[in-house]
Order: sequence, then structure tokens, then C-alpha cells
Amino acid sequence: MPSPKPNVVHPHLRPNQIGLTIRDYEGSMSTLCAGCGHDSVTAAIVRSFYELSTPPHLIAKLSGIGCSSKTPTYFVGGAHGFNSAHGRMPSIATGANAANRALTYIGISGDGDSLSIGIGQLVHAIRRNVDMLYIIENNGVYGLTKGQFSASADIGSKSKRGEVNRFGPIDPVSLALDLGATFVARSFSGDKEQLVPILKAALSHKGFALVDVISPCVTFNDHEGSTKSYLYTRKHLLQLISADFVPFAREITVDYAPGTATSVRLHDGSVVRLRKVEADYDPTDRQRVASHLELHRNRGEIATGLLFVDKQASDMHDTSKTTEVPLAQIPYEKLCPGSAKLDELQKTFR
Amino acid sequence: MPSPKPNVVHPHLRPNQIGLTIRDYEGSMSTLCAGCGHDSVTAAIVRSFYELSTPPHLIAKLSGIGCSSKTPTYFVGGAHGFNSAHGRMPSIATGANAANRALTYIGISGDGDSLSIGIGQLVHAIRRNVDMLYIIENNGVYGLTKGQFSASADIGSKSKRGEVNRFGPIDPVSLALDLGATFVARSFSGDKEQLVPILKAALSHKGFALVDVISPCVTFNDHEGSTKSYLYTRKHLLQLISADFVPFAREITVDYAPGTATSVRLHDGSVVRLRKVEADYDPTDRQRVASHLELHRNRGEIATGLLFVDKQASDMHDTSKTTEVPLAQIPYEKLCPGSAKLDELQKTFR
Amino acid sequence: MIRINDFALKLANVNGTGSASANGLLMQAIFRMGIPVSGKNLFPSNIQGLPTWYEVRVSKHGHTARALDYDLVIAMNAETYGRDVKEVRSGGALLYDSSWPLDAELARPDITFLGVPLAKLCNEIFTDSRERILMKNIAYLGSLVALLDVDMAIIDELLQEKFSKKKALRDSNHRALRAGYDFAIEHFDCPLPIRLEKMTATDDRILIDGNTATALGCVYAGATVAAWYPITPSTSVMDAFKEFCAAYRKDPETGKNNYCILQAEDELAAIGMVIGASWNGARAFTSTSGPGISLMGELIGLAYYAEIPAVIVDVQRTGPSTGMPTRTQQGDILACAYASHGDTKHILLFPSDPAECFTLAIAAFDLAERFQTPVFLLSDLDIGMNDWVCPRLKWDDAYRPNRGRVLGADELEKMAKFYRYSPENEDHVAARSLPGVHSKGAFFTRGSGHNKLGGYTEIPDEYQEVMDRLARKHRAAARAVPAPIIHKQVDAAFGIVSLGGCNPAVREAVAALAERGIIADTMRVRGFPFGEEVEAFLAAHDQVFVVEQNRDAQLRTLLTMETSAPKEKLKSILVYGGFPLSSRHVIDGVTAQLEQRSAGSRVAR
Amino acid sequence: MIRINDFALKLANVNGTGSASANGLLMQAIFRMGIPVSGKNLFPSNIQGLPTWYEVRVSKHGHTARALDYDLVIAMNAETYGRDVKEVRSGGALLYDSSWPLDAELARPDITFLGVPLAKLCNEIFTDSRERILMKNIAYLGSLVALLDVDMAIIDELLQEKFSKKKALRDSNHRALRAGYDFAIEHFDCPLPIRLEKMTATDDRILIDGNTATALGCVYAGATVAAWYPITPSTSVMDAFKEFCAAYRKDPETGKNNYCILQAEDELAAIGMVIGASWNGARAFTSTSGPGISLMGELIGLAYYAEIPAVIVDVQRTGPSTGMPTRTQQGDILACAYASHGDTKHILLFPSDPAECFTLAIAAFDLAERFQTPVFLLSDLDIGMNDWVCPRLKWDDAYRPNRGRVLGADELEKMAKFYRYSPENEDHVAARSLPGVHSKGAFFTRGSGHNKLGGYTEIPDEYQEVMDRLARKHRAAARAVPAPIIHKQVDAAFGIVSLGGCNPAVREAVAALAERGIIADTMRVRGFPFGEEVEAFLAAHDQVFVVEQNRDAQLRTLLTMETSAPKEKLKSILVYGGFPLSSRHVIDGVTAQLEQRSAGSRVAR
Ligand SMILES: Cc1ncc(C[n+]2csc(CCOP(=O)(O)OP(=O)(O)O)c2C)c(N)n1
Ligand SMILES: Cc1ncc(C[n+]2csc(CCOP(=O)(O)OP(=O)(O)O)c2C)c(N)n1
Ligand code: SF4
Ligand code: SF4
Ligand SMILES: [Mg+2]
Ligand SMILES: [Mg+2]
Repeated sequence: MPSPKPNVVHPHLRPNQIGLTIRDYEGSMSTLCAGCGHDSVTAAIVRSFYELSTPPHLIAKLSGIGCSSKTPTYFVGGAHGFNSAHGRMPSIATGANAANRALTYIGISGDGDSLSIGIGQLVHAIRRNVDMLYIIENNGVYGLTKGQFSASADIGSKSKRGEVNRFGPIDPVSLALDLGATFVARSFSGDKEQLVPILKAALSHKGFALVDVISPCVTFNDHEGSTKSYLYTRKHLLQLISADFVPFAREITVDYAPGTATSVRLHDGSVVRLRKVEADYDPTDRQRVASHLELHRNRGEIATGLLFVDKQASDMHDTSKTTEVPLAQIPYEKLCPGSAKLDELQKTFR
Repeated sequence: MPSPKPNVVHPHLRPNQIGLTIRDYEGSMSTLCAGCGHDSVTAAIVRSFYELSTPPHLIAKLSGIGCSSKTPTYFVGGAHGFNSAHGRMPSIATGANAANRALTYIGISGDGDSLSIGIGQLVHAIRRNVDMLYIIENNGVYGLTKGQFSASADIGSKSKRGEVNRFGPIDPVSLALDLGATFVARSFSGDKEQLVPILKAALSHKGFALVDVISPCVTFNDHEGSTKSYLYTRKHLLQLISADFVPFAREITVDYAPGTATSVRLHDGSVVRLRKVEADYDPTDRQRVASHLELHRNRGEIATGLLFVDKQASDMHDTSKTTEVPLAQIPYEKLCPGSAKLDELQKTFR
Repeated sequence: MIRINDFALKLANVNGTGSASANGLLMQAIFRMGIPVSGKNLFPSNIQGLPTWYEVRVSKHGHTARALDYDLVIAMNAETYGRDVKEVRSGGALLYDSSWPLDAELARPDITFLGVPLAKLCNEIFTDSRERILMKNIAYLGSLVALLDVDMAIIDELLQEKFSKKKALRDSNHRALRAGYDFAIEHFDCPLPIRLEKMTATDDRILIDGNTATALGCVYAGATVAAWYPITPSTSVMDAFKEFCAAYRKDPETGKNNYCILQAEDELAAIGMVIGASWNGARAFTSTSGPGISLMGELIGLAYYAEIPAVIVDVQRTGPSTGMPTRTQQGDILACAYASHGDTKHILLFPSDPAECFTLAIAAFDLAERFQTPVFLLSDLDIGMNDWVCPRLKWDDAYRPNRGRVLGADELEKMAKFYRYSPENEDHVAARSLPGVHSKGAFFTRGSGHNKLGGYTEIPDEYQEVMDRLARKHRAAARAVPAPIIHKQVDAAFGIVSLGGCNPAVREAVAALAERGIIADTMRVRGFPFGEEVEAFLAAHDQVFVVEQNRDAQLRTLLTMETSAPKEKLKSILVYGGFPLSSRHVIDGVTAQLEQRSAGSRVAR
Repeated sequence: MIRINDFALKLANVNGTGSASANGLLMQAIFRMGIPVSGKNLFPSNIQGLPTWYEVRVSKHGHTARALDYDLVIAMNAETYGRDVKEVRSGGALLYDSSWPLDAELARPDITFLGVPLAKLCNEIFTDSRERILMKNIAYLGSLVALLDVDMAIIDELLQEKFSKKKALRDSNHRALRAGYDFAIEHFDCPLPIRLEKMTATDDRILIDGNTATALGCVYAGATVAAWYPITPSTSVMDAFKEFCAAYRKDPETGKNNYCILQAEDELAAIGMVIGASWNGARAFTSTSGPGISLMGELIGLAYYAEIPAVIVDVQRTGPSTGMPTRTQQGDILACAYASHGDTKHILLFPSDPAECFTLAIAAFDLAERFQTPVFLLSDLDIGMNDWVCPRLKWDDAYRPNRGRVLGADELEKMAKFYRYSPENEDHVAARSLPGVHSKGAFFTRGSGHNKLGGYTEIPDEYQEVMDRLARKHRAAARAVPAPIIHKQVDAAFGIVSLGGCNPAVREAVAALAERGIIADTMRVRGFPFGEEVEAFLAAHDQVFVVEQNRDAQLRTLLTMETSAPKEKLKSILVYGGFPLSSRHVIDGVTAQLEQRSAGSRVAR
């Protein structure tokens, strides 16, 4: 649960720790359909960065292609963005991260972008534990190409044209868990109270943080028969864990009763506090998380919340033993072995 | 456990039900390294088809690129084969199957072919439940390109050049389970007694049957430090379930004590009998299979056997409501609506 | 001056507000009045809320290329008023929603402003807010009916057909239509000088978009397997194929599908499925656009080298990269002709309108199987997604597919031994065998080096022998692709070569140039490799202008490399901004080139 | 007749049996004797058990192209005896393992058979079965040392270096070597008429393969991010890069890596990583071969259109499709030049030997950043995987990378507003800003339509403006790519144009032709787009032969389309069977063309 809002009219127009207001985290006007879930996710992202006081120019926002992938234009105008190619954002983000580990990476994708054309890259970005927040704005359809089923559409879900989906859905959350992802969460675009803390925790996680956000497509997937509509989602949503993220720098006491909360210390020193909605839930036990998910899925419930986090994760750079200085910033003089070394080396080429 | 061998010298040179000997199921000479695990898998495939009495020309064998993917040349010379492109066999097999559902499809792939470049296609072939046997000849390396780590290499595994792998492995078995695969098994190239029955069961399964076969690469991954070597595998192998496949046509009594076996009736009417090595193992409960796998993985054991089978599976053609006649064989006259229909239709184009 | 059946309208809307329906009704009504008409939909790559335009050109002469002068603009999008007002030709008119006053800055003394209080009218009639927005479109349609003298009976008939099962909706439409109509009659001098009058020029014609026609062609060609990944502007090929299959391809006895349509996970998988299905004997195709072509590259090379038929429909859009997904271009010609690494050459077909999409789709399958190779049908967004007035499609029930050289079980049984890549016939094609037919036909298909017997090889001569045959095979296809359409004039000073959707603009331009005494022969190529007629046409002209819609003169490149014509005589006229070609582009291009030439000859050294 | 330092050997082996080490030692020893030498490894696409050949050419004249006549063949593979015996030139010799009798059918009266009982010798010395097989190779090396008069001291020195830490192995090698040597001395008339004699021609030279040199170039260029997917014959680029980085790029203080090498999941991901890293300011590259190029198509178009630097090393192999992965070709020229759908054109560099792989790899980074676009380094298997004798690499410590127009924080701070795609400089390049530097530089990179300010657009003129600048930018790069290497003769009758690895064969052929009085100028192009020198050379010759290693005359196509030369004067000489080019191919090609021409002029109408 978020900290209580102070009694002022525009609380977020107050400057944050680095003197910026929430306006400074906004982007250009959305061109998505009025009511699109993706716009709510955008708003949550804006708020998260604002609350984290991240300097905009230290954010890199990347996406593939789709309605969801358009959204990086709509937040943090002062950050560099890259609207790349369909399904290829994970590799581009991986390369970007390799070149400069000092930035905060946020990748926005859709269920089409991530689970069909891009699933290979997603899987391998997870495997490499690339340090980034990866959001899937999951609506069960291809919005931008006008409503085909995506691979996350549920069996029996009906398209706007009346077709019924007959192929089983891919659940990015359980896929990520199976692949050893180090931070896995799910939320709902309409639930900013849950989403913002999750995003903040994910942004502070060192490693790949997958956040699957059910984000209804009002134009092509918000009718009866759809299982990713606002109505359906609200009905079947089960809030498994609510996460309240507290950056280390301004840690405050929050009113969690002891015994009902478990703390996870993230790599940057910040702390995520998790409220166990269910007594036996432990987001650090991958094995039991999976069973939990399955259990709720079988009950027709969508488990949301911070579902899994691995505190020991070593990210791609740790694994690769990369130096701390961003590679893109190492002066050439440090990179070039020089003529003497070349001469020496060439003695072995004889 | 297989049925006891009769007391003749070359039992398999005896004709099978359709009058063919095991020689008729062989292919051209292998050009793989002497001792390559893949050759043992080839031998098991030969025996499986022979025992199933599948007419060679009704078999279609497909592969990607790699040492493993070369093997379809080495079995069933009388079957059509397709050595396609790296990582693309699943889609080609899917299309082939779409065109002619009457053939038996066997796809051979490697861990590189399936888990890196081809993982997207593999995932979606599973999702569509394409009716085929899909074998991954899993050696933890890229054999044909001389020994780079594949995505199934274990953390800490050492390459021949001395490098240590630091990225977590993708386990095709648990991945397939998570994705809703309808037949999932694992075996070891060196264990023909286990492999042949599994392959026979898989070939008779209606839907996508994934068989992950640990198949050591003697040239690049059979040294100390490798976790896919013969030695390592023999040491850490745990036979979870042994399957003895009995085609329906010639069902015989096998000496399984009642109570220790569970029968699964496959779609073509044939029966797989599974021996529970562990009392609580039920290969039809996806949820518990996953826990089991995880359990054994944590113990450093490789669970082998027929791990999961879904009896209710409907394959791609069921889902697509395709007609029973192979599409490639429907006469054109049945496919062309003719001029009258065209004239009628065009009234609506005004 | 009264101009009957010869004018152009532009309707400026916001996308996602339901204007498509009203605009389509207008176009259809004009068509049913027997008048040649064309409609170009200029829409954004977005679902809702951005500017979108629809252009209607009415031409008693049958000129259906995009017009660049608008006699009447219907300005329904306040955001683009500024641009839209500018687009009205001097002396023309602008219809706008006068519920709100017009910005004084937009005033233009040389055009007439027709204010219709559309929002007010609809707010009075309707209470539902959605309906109020939607019905504004029908209300301006009503005004247009009055202003242009559209046959009201036809509009009624169309509404009747469209809403036959939705009476409430029909009533709403009627009321809105009437409100707009009445207002116009009451306040304006109806009809305008630009107006309609019935003709009989569309009697044996249909109104159809290219993607629908392509899909229909695939059905009639006997395609049973289709695999695709959604991408604008090709998506509606598969939507239509699905619909036609549902209508015509259910087995009458079992109700089951005599087809299988696979929505692939991406384009790499889509082409893989097509190759797999074709290898297995089905007629199979995919439809895509530029990015998909790039992704299919590797497997296209496999199909080329292993000689597997495949039909690939490329509905081109503006590249490179994501480019402008809802804009047209002819930018994939080279990418398709030489798709894939290594030495490869493919067969291309260039339909010029939906009717040819139908016939060439069928030709594509026949060629793919006859030559055992990938064949590209290169359509584009303009052809594929706009409604075109076309001659009615004809079907010869005697047609049977050309499956090429495929051996049956009997033939195989009789053979001593089957070799996949020999002997070759006069097309340099060898017989193939299909899986499941006969063990003697068993063959191991591979994209790796193979000799003419089908065996694996790494021996230079054996490899080269097969590669050389493939080159000959490609050349042989020149005789088999559809011949170019050539129009010869007496005393033509030069030739114009074009392809595909350039056709209406080129034809109109040639007519206009002829009126100025500039006479040109024209050739529209319809297939690659180029055959003798193409060679002859180029040889017969000293100067040839190549009109095409891309930056890099891709057709000219292909003509240069793949005919014997000296490149010096091929001059380019290139238009590639993304909107359909208009005759003015061609006229301006030709005259500029001619001036340059005469200037050049004056200063000749 | 005694022939010193001028002959060719062919060693026929079975792969995976350890012959590479023996053959390499031979080559290296000759090199250390100061004699120009070349080695061509003709190996199968397989790991063990198939035929493999190694060809050594010794040429005091410095001709290092592949020879087609073998003076001595070492036949170690019983399976290919038949072929191998045929390959010996008349008067030459064949060395074989006489542990078993030779098939009488293989007898040839015109050559000498040198039987050495290699297996027997090794079975006597060694007990371990693996050692027995491996050491046979060293034993025949011993015989060759005697037969060819290799300097034994150098062999000793090499063994000493190679097995400095493995004494047992060194001893085994010595024993096997000695056994082969002694047998030869005892039984044959040593040395043979073809023999070696020390020279000083390799003093300032090194023995290096192209992939190693490329990797070294990437290190010296300052590349910090490399992403790749294994594929023959490019894999060793990354192997070498990894080794050099481990040696030179560990931070001295922390021991951490000043580089990051990513083994990608496939080529689509590899190029994605390169683009991401380059976008973010690192120098990044990938190395691949044909199939990878096909798979990278879509993202290459993105980098072109969004103007992101990227260096792509394509070590070409024989296509199309999987083709012959262990055979060489120059078959990806067009696939690279025009990679991706839509209108795209790229910069290509063509190294001719390992030394140029080094320098052009560095040029590739400078060009990629200067022009903000993908640059292809087109090597091939022959250059990349064979050891070449090259001039020693030189390094100028004053070199600093040309990072192109990149704005720093200070510059951005001072700007009123940053626009990504304007203003342009004389190269038609605009300044870019890097993420993480300054909020004012924040820019949204996209592969969709954009205008010159960097904003999203679907407006034709705005789109075209950027596309036209990209075309100009590509043309501007013609001034910046390395100039062609031109050799002019007095009274040359024609020109020969070639590229890359054709160089040694062309140079040798030109020398041989000159001896017959046929004088040719030559030009080796080193980069695309083509600059003025290329134009001038073509203009200066009435007849130009274009020598290249592919079927479809891809370089000729590029010259035809991208220079003003009339295509009629460009004639092709094409060799594309997959083995390295030999001078005979060129000589035969040129003389055939000349005969054809004179025949043509005789029957001229
Ligand atoms: C290579 C390629 N293929 C297809 C497309 C067309 N395309 C654009 S967006 C999209 C799907 C988007 O779906 P999703 O990722 O779920 O995003 P949403 O629009 O639903 O937010 C597709 C198929 C493309 N741009 N590129
Ligand atoms: C597009 C493409 N990229 C790379 C290659 C090179 N390549 C051939 S086989 C192979 C890996 C094979 O590994 P695996 O599938 O595990 O088979 P194995 O050889 O180990 O049996 C690679 C990368 C290729 N053929 N095509
Ligand atoms: S189509 Fe759907 S996903 Fe796209 S903007 Fe509209 S509501 Fe959102
Ligand atoms: S390299 Fe490895 S996988 Fe390939 S054939 Fe040899 S042993 Fe088998
Ligand atoms: Mg979606
Ligand atoms: Mg492997």
C-alpha cells in the first residue's frame, strides 16, 4: 500500500528529491485510443520515476512495435528513447546495456511483440539477466494491426470479429519463472496503487525485472467474451502480494504490522516490503511460487503482485565481469594496446 | 523395461509386421564423429520405426542445422527428409503437417538449433500441438561449429577451450511442460532400453511429443568439467519412469506387477505402460510433474523417462477443424468454387 | 462552369470516428450511378484520434489515378483545417461543421465556405454520445447527396442492404442523412456546379480492393495452406482468404475445413510453414509487407536452392524499416528479386489493379509449381487496400492448376531410380516427388551443396552444375511470366515503362501529353524475368522513361541488369512520398526530362 | 629439372585425424626459411572422418594464389586415392602410406610413387592408438623435410615453441619426425628436384589469417561490444577477439573487462545488440556469414534509416542457403549493398588479404561513425581462415577514432534546441546525441517515418527530405572509402577490375599475360560506394573484365548501377565453385573473352 497522500491539491507538482515535478516526467501527448490501458501504465511509469527521483537523462526507454511500444514517447520526454523493430527490443536493450551499464533501462513491449515474434529474444534476455525493467502491456491482442489474437489470448476468448481462440495462452509470468528470471511481477493497468510500487521495486532491482501488466485494449478486446477486458479482469483479479517500495535514501516507517510483511533487500540497497496476502506466500521460493501461480490459474484467478524476486542475482555484467565504468565512456587511450604491443604480438605470427 | 528378446541371433533381421527388416529402416552411413551420442539416437529411431512397422514412405523426417540435424540422412532411407535451415525446422514441420496430416513426422534438432535460434518456433509448435515427434539431441554445445556453449549448458560447465559457462541453462523439458506440451520425455542416448519405448510412445502420441535426449558430444563436450559428458550423465541419471510401449495392434501381456504400473491410452488406441519408479508419480498431473522435475534438479539428478502425457490433447488439425483427407490430396475440383459462385459473389462487389 | 462527373473531393476526418462508413457509401453510390470513380484512403498508422483523409475522384473519362486538385473539401477535423483549406482549388468549396465559428484566419476569398452545423443537427436528433459522433458523418453525407446530386434512391438501397438486420441503426442513418440533406437544400444552391449524372460506365464492373482479389485468386488457384503474420497493409489478404474459405471450402459432408490457415508467430515461421506445406504437395502462400520480406530472406534462399515452390504476396508499404506503414510505395522490388544471400534470383509478378491481383495470384501458383521456386506477387497498399473499379472477374471452369513436374506413385514405381535434380526439361526443371507417395521417391531435401542427382556435394563442378541450371531455369521463366501490356502510337517520340499501380496515372498522363502533341508508347511490365517483348520494346526506343514509386529506381535497375538495353537510355521518374501516384507527377516528370534532354542537346559538347 | 622454391604440394587427409598441425608446421617452416608460401585448407563441413585437403604453394616470385598443378601429392586418405593420384602433374610424385600395398589400378607411369610405411613406423614407435594415428602426420612431415630440404633446425625450433610446456609430446613428435625423415633419406633420392632453399623474402612479413587480423583491427579500433552467433567461417573472428581482449583489455587496476562479448541467441539478436550498443555510444560489431546477413536484414534497414552506426563483418562462404559452409565465395555483395526492404544502400569494404582485414576493420568503424550507418567488411573464407603471408602490421600511435558528429554535454547545454537530423554537414550527416549525456539531447530514435527535425511524420515531403539526404550521404561516402588500388601499364589493351581475395590470382595472371604480350591495367576496388578513381579507371578503358567469385556477376552489377560506365564494356570472369581463385582461372577467362571479342569483330555486321 502506498504511503498516504499529503493534504495538498497537486502533491506531485511538488519537486522531488532532485527538484523535478511530475510534469518533468511526462512525455508527448498520447495518440492511443481514449481509454486504452496502456495510457494508465504510462501514468504509473511517470509516477514511479518521479517518486524515485531518477534523473531523466539517465533513463533509456526502449520498445518494439505495437500500440504498447509507442508509449515510450508518452513518458519522460527528457530521456533517450528507441522505438525499434517488432520483437527486437530485448536484443537492442541488451546491447545498449552492454555499452552503458550506468543508465536505468525500461523496455515496453506488447504481448504480440514479446510472446510471438519476440519470444526468443525475451527468453534470452531473461537468461542473461540483463539489468532492466521489462514491461509487457498485455491485452491478449495485436492492437495496432487491429485485433488478431496474440499468444496470451485465453482459450475460448472471443475476438471482436467473433472468432474464438483455440490455442492455449503463454503466460509470461510462469515462463519467466521457469527460465530463472530474477524478478517477476504482475499487475493490472487499472490498479495504479499496486502498479506504482511494483514498478519502483522493479526499477531498483539489479537484473531483469519482468512486469506483466494486464492492460485492456478498449478498441479490440474489451467486449464480452474477451478474457482481457476491464470487466473480466476486475472480476478475476486476485491480489496475491502487494508491494510497497521504499527507496533506501528516504526510508520511512510504513504501517505494516510485523509478522504480515517480509522484506527483500535489493541490490542497490533499497528495500521492498511485501505484504503476504496469503500466509504461506514467500516470493523468494521459486518452486512454491510456481505452484501458487498454477493453483490460482486453475481457480480462474489472476495472481498479481510481486511474485518472485531473487536477491542473489548476478546480472549480465557481473557474469561477463565487465568493468564498472560504462564501456561507451572508456577513453580510447585505455582501449588501444598501441604499437609496441602490436610489434610484440607479431613475433608470434611467424 | 523392454520385452525379453527372443533367442535368435539377428532378431531384427526378421521381417516386421509389414515385412521389412531393420535394414530397411537404416539410412546412409553416418559422417559424425566416432562415438557421437547422436548415432545412438539414430539407432534407437531405426529400431523404433522397425518395431512400429511404420511404412517408410509414410514417414517425413525433418531437421534444422547442426550435427544432430544431419542425422535424418542416417535413418529410414525410404522416407522423405528435409534438412532445412538453422532453427526453422518447427515451422517447416508445421507447414508440412498442415499439408498432409496422414504422415508420421519426426523432427530432429540440437540444443543450439532448438533453444537459441529456434526457441521461438519450438515454443509455438508446442503451443499449436503439432502432431509430431520432436527430438532434441542435447549435448550442451554447438557441435558443428566446434564447441561453443549452447543454452542448455549448465552453469559452471567447462568448454574444451577451458571457458566456464556462467549463464543458466534452459531445460527444454520444464519449458515444454510450462507451455502446455502434451507429451514430454527425457532420455539418454546411451540408454537404448529406455529410449526406444519412449520414442515409440512419442511416435504414437497424437500431438507434439518432445523428447529431450542427453547425447554427449565426444569431440567437444565429453571432457572433465562438462556436465553433458558420458561420465557425468551416467553418474547423475535418475530413471524416473520407464515406459514400455505396446502398439495396440499386437498388445501382449507384459510382466508388470499390477499396482506398480499405470496405463495411458494414446489417441491412436495404443497404450503406454508406465512404471512408477516413485510411488507418487503420475505422468498426467502437469502440476506435480513440474515439482518433481524441480526436486530432482535441485538434487543434481536428471529425471528421465516419460514425464508427462496429456490424453485429452487436441492437435493442430483438431483445433483448426481441418478435414481428415490430407489437404495436399484433395482434388482441385473440390477446392475451386467455380465460375457460378464467382459471379454470385461479385454481386456483392457493387 | 458546370462540371459533370469530373471532379475530386477530399474528406478530412479523424480516424476511429466512423467516417469510413460514410465515405464508402458515397463512393459506392457514385459507382452504382454508373460513373467511374476512385477512392483513396490516406490513413495514419494509428487506431484512433489522428487525421485521416479520403479522396474521391469522379471521372467520366475513367481516370482513376489520384487527383491533386480538390473541388470540394469536407473538413471534419479541426486540427487539420489549416492544411485542408489550402487544398481547395481556387474556385472550389469547403464544407465544414458550422456548429462552431470558423477561425477568421482560415478565410480564403477564392473559395466558397459551406457551413453545415453537423454537431448541432446530430445533438438535436440523438441523445447517445457515441451516436452523436458517428452520425455526423452520415449527416455530411446527406449534405453531399444534395450538393453533388447523388441519387437518393441508391443511398436508400445501400442503407437497406447494409443494415438489413439492424433496423434501429438504419433509422438513425436515415435521420442523420436527411438532416444533412435538408440543411443543404435549404441553405445552399444545390446541386453545385460540380455534380453527378448517371452513366452506364460501370455496368460490367465491380468495386473491389486488391487484397480481397488476391485472396480470391488464392482460393481459385486451389491454395489450401496459408501462413501469415499480421502486418499492415497485407493483413486483409488473409482476412479475406479466411472469409472465402469459410464460405467455399467447408467440406459439404463433414463440415470440416478443406484448408488450414495458420497465424504464425512471425514472418520467419510463416514462410517456413509455406515451404513445409509446398514441399509436402499443397499449394501454400503467405502475405506480408516489407519488414516481413526482410525476415523471410534466409528461407527464401532455401526454397530457391532446394527448389521448393512458394507464393509470397508482398503488399508493399513505404520503407525502409518500419517506415510509413499506411503509405504506399514500390520499394521492395530489388529486395524481392534478389532476396537472400548468395546467388539468387526470383520470379516477380506486378499486378496493376485488383483484377490483376486475382489473375496474377493464380499465375503465381502455376509459376511457383512449374518452376519449383518462390514467386512474389508484388502488390502495394494503394492497390491492396483501396477500392478500385475493375472489370468483373471472369472464371474459366476448364482451368486446371499447372502443378509442374510431380511424379505419381505409378511413375515412381516404374523408374529404375529417382534423382531429384535430373533430367531437366526445356524449362530446366527436374521432376520432384512428394512425401508419402512412394519409397522410391524418397529424397533428402537440403539447402546445403548438392549435385544434379540430389546427393550432398562439396565438389566445385557438381555444385556449379546445379547453380548454372538454376540460372537457366530463371531465364526460362521469362517465357512464362505474363507478357507486358504495350500500347503503341504512331510517331511516338519515346517510351514510358511502368509497373503495377502506376498504371492509371501513366495512362492518364499519356493521354494528357498526347493532347499537347507529346506522343509516347507505353509498356507496363507484369513479370520478372523480362521476356522478349520487354527487350523488343526497349530496343525500339531511343529514350525510355521508367516511372516507379521508389527512391532508388529499382525497376530501372532490374531493367538495366536483366535486359540488354543500354542503361543510358533509361531515365527515371520517381515518386515516393507514400501517396498514390497522380498523372501530374508523370506529366511533370516527363516534361522535365524532355526539357533536360533538349537543354542537353543544345549544350552538347 | 630442379625447381627451387617454386612448386605446389597437396596433402590429402581425413579430417579430425590431426593433420592440421603437421601441415601448419610445414607451412610455417617454409615461411621461416624466408620463402613466400601460401596454404589453402580445403576442409569439409564436418567434424571428423571426411576427406580434407591442404595445399601448399611455394613461390619465389611471391605468387600466393591457389595453384592447380601439384608437383607432389601426399595421399593419406585411402578413400580419395583415386582422385588424388589424378591430381599429380605429369612428372610429379605421390607420397603414400606403403604400410598397405597400393591398388594397382591407381598406377600412373608418368609419376613417381614414394611409399613410406607411415603406419608401420608409428606402430613400432608408439603404443597408444590415438598417438599412432596422430603421429603418422608428423612422420610424413619428417619425410617431407628430407624430400624438400626443409631446414631441420627450424622444425626443431617450431616444435620447441609449440610444446614448450609439454615435453612428452615434443619427444613423440621428434621421434615420429625422425622416423619419417630417416626412411626418406634411406630410400629416396633426397632432396627431390622440387626443393627449398632459404631466402629473405619474408623478413618483414607475418603469417596470419584474415579473421585474426580482423579481430585485431576491432581491438585497435576501440570496439568494446561484440555480439555474434557462431557460424563458419566467421567464428574465429570472435575467438580471436576474445583472446586479444583477454590479453589487452583487462583493466590493470580491477582486473575487470574493458569489453563485453555477447554470444547471442541468433543473428537477429546479434545485430540488435550491436545496434543497441552503437546507439548508446560504444563501438560495436558482429561477425557472421551469408545466412546471418539474410537474418539481419530487417535490423540493418533500421540502422540505415535511423542512422545508427554498426559494423558487420561478413566472412563469405558459398551460398545460397546453407550452401557449402566450408567453401569460399564472394556471393553476398548485392545482399549486403542493398540489404533490407525499401530503399537502402550501404557502405561496403573489400579487404584483399589479412593485412587489409586489419586496416579496413578500423576504417569500418570510422566510416560507420562518421556516416552514422551500417558498414560491411566483406571478407571471405579464403582470406578469413587461411594463413597468408602479409606485410607486418603497422600502427600509428597518433591514430584516434573518428567518432563522427557526436554532441557532448557542453555543446548540448549551449544549444537552444537539439534536432537529430539537421543541420547536415558536407557529408550530409547531422549530429547525434548519446543517451545519458544531457536531457537536452534526449531524442526518440525510430525506424518509422521521421522528418529532418527527428519528429514522427507521415507527410510525403518531410519523409522524402530525409530519404533524399540519406541518398546524398551514401554518395558522399564515396570520397571517404579507401581508394581502389590501380596498376597502370604502358599500352594496356584493357582493364581488369577485381576485389578482395581475387587479388593474388589477378596479379599473377596479369604478369603471365604480360609475358605473352597481353597488357592489362588493373584496379582492385576496396570500397562501395565507388569514388572518382573508380569512375576514371572505367572511363579510361574501352574494355574491362570484372573478375569475381560468384555466379551472378555481383560486382559487375554494382559497377553497372553505381557508376556511369556503360554496362556493355564490363565483361565478367566468374569463378564460383568454392575453392580459392587461381591465376589460371583468370588467364583462361581473359583469353576466352579476348578471343570472343576478336571473333565478334571478325563477324561484325
Ligand atoms: C516484422 C513485423 N511484422 C509485423 C509487424 C506489424 N505489427 C505491428 S504491431 C504488431 C502487433 C502488436 O501487438 P502487441 O505487441 O500485442 O501490441 P499492442 O498493439 O497490442 O499493444 C504487428 C504484428 C511489424 N511492424 N513488423
Ligand atoms: C543462420 C545460421 N546461423 C548459424 C549457423 C551455423 N551453425 C551450424 S550448426 C550450429 C549449431 C549447432 O548446434 P546444435 O543445434 O546444438 O547441434 P549439434 O551440432 O550440437 O548437434 C550453428 C550455429 C547456421 N548454419 N545458420
Ligand atoms: S487499439 Fe487497443 S491497444 Fe491500441 S491504442 Fe487502441 S485501445 Fe490501445
Ligand atoms: S562434433 Fe560432437 S556432436 Fe558433432 S558429430 Fe562430433 S561428437 Fe557428434
Ligand atoms: Mg497486445
Ligand atoms: Mg548441440
